[in-house]
Amino acid sequence: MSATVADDRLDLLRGMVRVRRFEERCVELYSTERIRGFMHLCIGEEAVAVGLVGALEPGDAVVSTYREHGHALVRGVPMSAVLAEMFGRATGCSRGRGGSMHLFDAARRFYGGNAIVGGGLPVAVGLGLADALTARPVATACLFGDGAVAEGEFHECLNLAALWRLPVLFCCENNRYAMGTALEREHAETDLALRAAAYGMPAWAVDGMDPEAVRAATQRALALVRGGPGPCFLELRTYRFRAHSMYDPDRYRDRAEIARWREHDPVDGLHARLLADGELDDEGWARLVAEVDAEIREAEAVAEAAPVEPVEDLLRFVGAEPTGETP
Amino acid sequence: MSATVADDRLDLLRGMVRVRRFEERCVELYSTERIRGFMHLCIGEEAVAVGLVGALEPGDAVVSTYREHGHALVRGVPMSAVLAEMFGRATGCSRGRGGSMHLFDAARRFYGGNAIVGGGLPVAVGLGLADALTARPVATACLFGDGAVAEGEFHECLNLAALWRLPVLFCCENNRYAMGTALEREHAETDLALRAAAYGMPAWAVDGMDPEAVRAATQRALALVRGGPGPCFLELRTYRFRAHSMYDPDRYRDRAEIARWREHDPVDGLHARLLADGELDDEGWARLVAEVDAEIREAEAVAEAAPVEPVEDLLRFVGAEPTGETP
Amino acid sequence: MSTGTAAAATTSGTDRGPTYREALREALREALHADERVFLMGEDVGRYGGCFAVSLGLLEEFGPDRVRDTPLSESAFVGAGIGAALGGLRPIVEIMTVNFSLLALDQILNNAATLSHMSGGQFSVPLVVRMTTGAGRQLAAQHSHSLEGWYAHIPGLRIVAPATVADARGVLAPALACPDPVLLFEHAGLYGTTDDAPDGPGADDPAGVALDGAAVRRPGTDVSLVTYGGMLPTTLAAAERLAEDGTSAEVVDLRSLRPLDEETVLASVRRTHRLVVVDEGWRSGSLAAEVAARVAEHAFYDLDAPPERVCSAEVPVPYAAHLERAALPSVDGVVAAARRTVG
Amino acid sequence: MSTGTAAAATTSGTDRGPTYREALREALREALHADERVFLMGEDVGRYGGCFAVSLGLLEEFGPDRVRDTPLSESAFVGAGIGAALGGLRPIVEIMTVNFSLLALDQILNNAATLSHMSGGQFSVPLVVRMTTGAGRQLAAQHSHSLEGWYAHIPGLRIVAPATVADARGVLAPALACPDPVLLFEHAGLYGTTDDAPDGPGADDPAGVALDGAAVRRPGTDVSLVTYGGMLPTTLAAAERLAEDGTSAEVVDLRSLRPLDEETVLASVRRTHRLVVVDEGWRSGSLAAEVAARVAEHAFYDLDAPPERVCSAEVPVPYAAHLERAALPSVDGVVAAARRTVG
Ligand SMILES: Cc1ncc(C[n+]2csc(CCOP(=O)(O)OP(=O)(O)O)c2C)c(N)n1
Ligand SMILES: Cc1ncc(C[n+]2csc(CCOP(=O)(O)OP(=O)(O)O)c2C)c(N)n1
Ligand SMILES: [Mg+2]
Ligand SMILES: [Mg+2]
Repeated sequence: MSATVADDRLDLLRGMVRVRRFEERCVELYSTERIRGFMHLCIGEEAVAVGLVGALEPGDAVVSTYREHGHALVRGVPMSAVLAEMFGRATGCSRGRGGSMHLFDAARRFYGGNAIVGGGLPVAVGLGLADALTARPVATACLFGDGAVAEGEFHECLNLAALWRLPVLFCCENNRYAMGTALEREHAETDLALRAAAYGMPAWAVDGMDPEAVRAATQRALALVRGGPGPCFLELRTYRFRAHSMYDPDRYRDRAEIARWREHDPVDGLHARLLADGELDDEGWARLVAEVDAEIREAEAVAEAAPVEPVEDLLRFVGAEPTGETP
Repeated sequence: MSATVADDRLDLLRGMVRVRRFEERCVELYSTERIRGFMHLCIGEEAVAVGLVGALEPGDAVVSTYREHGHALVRGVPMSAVLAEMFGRATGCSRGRGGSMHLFDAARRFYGGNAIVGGGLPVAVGLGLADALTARPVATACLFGDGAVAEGEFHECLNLAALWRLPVLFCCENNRYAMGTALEREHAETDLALRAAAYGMPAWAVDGMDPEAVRAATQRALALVRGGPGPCFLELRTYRFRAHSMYDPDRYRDRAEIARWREHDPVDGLHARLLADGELDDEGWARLVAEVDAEIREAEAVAEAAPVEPVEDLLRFVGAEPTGETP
Repeated sequence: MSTGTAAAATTSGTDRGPTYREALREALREALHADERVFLMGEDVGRYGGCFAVSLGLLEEFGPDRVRDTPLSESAFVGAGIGAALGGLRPIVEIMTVNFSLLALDQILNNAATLSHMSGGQFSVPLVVRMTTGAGRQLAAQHSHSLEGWYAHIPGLRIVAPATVADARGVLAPALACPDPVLLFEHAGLYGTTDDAPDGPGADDPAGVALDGAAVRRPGTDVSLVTYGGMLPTTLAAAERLAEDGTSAEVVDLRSLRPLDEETVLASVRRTHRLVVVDEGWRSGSLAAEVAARVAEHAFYDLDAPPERVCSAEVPVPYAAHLERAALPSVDGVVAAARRTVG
Repeated sequence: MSTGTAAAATTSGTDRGPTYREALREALREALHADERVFLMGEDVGRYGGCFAVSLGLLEEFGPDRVRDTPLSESAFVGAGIGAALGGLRPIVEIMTVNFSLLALDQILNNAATLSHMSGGQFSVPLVVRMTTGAGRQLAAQHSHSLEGWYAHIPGLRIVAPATVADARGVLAPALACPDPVLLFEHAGLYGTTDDAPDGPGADDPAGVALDGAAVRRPGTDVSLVTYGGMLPTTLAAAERLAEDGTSAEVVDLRSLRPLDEETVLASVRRTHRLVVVDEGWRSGSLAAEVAARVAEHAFYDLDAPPERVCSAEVPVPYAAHLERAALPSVDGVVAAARRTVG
């Protein structure tokens, strides 16, 4: 295996560890009430963040949900800006207005952070329309859950994107639950890729616990989407190891089911493969984790030191502020 | 061919002629402003009205659209009550509050007359749910157009009905246009039955210009739906010979296309078959038309003589009126 | 209802009697027992136990047919509630929060609110829709709306916002008995509150809570503070503060936002000659505007000072605690407004 | 704008100058010519020529990419407008009528109105949404809503209701130049109207119509009639009638419903000391309530009589002509209300 591929796999692992450790720290910060509001973790689903979002180009756009820490971090939103946001600080990536569910970053074409299930899809279609009309060779990746597939907006958007042949990559993180509702109680037909194919677009399912598989599928899909004949749909089969949100007592899942899925932990899995393939040793692993933890500590310190927005600025940004530019 | 079948085909023809002649008279009444508002004709689509609505049992429910004259008449809503409604009279089937788009008849389980495209589907699902929960062996027929298939409510409702195995018959009158938008510009995948099948329900397309085919398909579907394992979807392939509404200059259709479809006129077609099969002669036909025209004249006279609601009653029925019954 | 600080008002009670949440649950249980046509449906009302744990345990007690989890399909399941009501049942539909109800607004406005009239009175829609409303928990701009006052614009609907445990317990039965669609708004900040004592402000009508009719929660002579729902604790606390420096404030809890009990409001203003409306909705086009307009129309010559409104700032609710707090009506804000009217 | 009878107001003009519809079309054409980022999308805007023929001919002129027919998917195509605006374009989205906009309300309220604030100002949504509003054509309960005043409750949106041909012609350009989402409400009853003459009430600002700012359409001294959109002809006709028996009514056309030009309204009331608000919306929770409340708050001591509101009856609009007429504000109703204030 070439050095590039090896580095690359290490990067995937590092990316996942970064998301994992970050969120584990968020749990602690939440328990001490330094983070408030609703917070949704992607622990268990990191392979999607690194494999899918990591495969995008800088010019591509990302539209995500309230479960977007991993997507934002992999996209390059600075960890300190994400944490500052969750602390409600002026230096937060949404200036403290958004919190965990509403991370935004214009420079990185990260369009949030949408907390209405299904609400991001029309926006993604519109971004794709703008790209198509201006012939920009970019793609919009739109992430959403299995629950969102039941919403009317899903249907309208898949049809619209397919009808107008827009460069949108629909990415369904199928973690088998919408809050406490299992896939079988959400959908009459649970093969979500099959459902998407009925709109006349390429659609297939991928092992969402395997970052390399996710990345390969994403690259294949992006090649179809970018400047191509229209949208694609990827179903990423994954699982969340934690509760839906910090409010959720998780009464509805069988412990054995969770344990079974934990055997497919994407971090452990890639870690073990890299050890087995001799691309990583215990020392390298320890160093990787230490580096990640240092980044988190540093980000936390930066965020913690940041100011809050002055309360007089409450009404700012309800509308756009004059820029002096012609609109 | 047995006498019953022959009578039966004659009934189908009579039913279609009744709808056709009624609507032709409505056009005249509209041009003299005795009917106002939006009016949508089903001329060309009568085979669906007689074949489908005519195949229902009295205990079944019907949910329709603004293009519902035919459905209402075949369901048994008295012609005079329909006309009185369009004249805005107190004896109208909605007491003059609804007009052409909002015909209702509680006694015949005719739930309107919904003028929001797609808006009737959730109501039909709920009626089906009530039937399922109370184990009533009836079906709800929900009629809507090809345009409605693009609405989010279509998607949510097909999934819900299939998931909960509700006795709903979804009936898509595919007349190839949603106002001025042709099927190919509404839908990425134009095989609507295929789309419905993706929700995991039996779904097939029928020649909607042939009343016998429509009726046979409806009977087959009803057998599946009533007390059965769940909903069905029928696509009725049909065509409207007239413009979308009385406001529509019909700029978007090719005259040749209309002429081609007129060759499949459901009235002419069955008329010709009955003549050919010796089940009807010219005299019989003349008598049939005369009887229908007499009914229309009579209905018109009755409707014309009816009073309007007193203006003091404007605010009645905004809420239910006390009945003395326990709710 | 605690008339003390906001902190006291959110304490969950054990020896203090049932919480608002428990009262809602008990009312649901009672309704499900009393009438087999009643069922509850919505996202996660069953296995999850309800997004805010209101329906916890009901699935186990009544089974999945009557405590029915739905997919994420707000328009379909609210509309299915309408259809089921037409079909003879008595559905209670839960929408997790009012923000998501926007996805069902077509069904609510174009169908539920119009079917009776549009059919010339042939059909009625005995549907109850419950939803959580309100801010105060740092849930930001897509989970913090207070749109109950906005819904009160729509003819054909009844809008109710129980503010006390007694109302939370009592209002479901008359809502279900009502032949017309009723929207019940439960303020998220109230779920953990308890009514202080049987003679507390919420217990004035413990047996038969009516669907409409405002309640005077605290009598007073100098100024009328008119409010509803989640703002009742704030308003009562303001009245307490005003009392400390000798201003006697009357607190009127509207309870029903449509129809409005105009008479109780006008009677209060005719006594006090001053009006402050406290409303968590955005100011422009708020229910507070309607209340102020009616008082200006019908009690114009009784008013000794301009009416005042204390509403939310006109901003999508921000996440950061200090900004969110600044966006919402506060005890200080109500006190200041009241002082302006008596000043 | 014809200040005569309703019949005169709906006469389509040839030698009388362009109609409201033609003015809207001309504005669209100009915008499509001026900026290649501008495009129009909605149901039947192209091949059909627009549900109310506003966009007739534009498909032929600008092609299907820029005059884009959509499927029946209100939520998706309004949301796609938001996304396209974020992506650098200047979309104009047409929703056939305001009733159907309920299907897109999630996108309008939860996305368009909040994205700027929620992102801390990183994004703005330069989107224009046009829709038809209003009753008067016997279209019954699902096609006759006047919800523009209701939309004016939402922070983050701009709401504009052009009432004259000049405004119809002029308002699109500033709406497109505005970095925030603008909802333009076109009253169906106005499409065929013409402005009487260059110095008629609509032509006060022919060159540069602003996005906000009310206009005094007729000066007067005895009572302020405040209105907007489809009710301007009715209100002007009422002013004419009032003049006949010596009451001088000032007519204020709000034009922008959010933000409200409070100053112009207050200045008028401070001159006339009397207020009648004429609003086709349902009375409770109407924009008229907001106007009345603001006047009561800020011009309380200037008012010589209680404010009056003339609104639609609180009923889903009925089909029958006589019932529909009775449900809507009438010249008689406005005149009677004005007389009450001066009486
Ligand atoms: C329209 C809407 N309805 C309900 C909710 C409440 N809610 C938040 S997340 C969620 C489950 C979504 O499930 P899924 O799409 O599978 O995403 P996941 O949380 O599993 O990542 C629900 C019901 C919401 N935010 N928006
Ligand atoms: C939600 C909604 N959007 C738009 C309209 C306007 N409209 C009325 S009928 C129609 C076309 C519907 O087409 P289809 O469903 O195929 O039914 P058809 O009229 O062909 O019978 C449209 C766009 C509407 N009534 N409701
Ligand atoms: Mg999920
Ligand atoms: Mg059609």
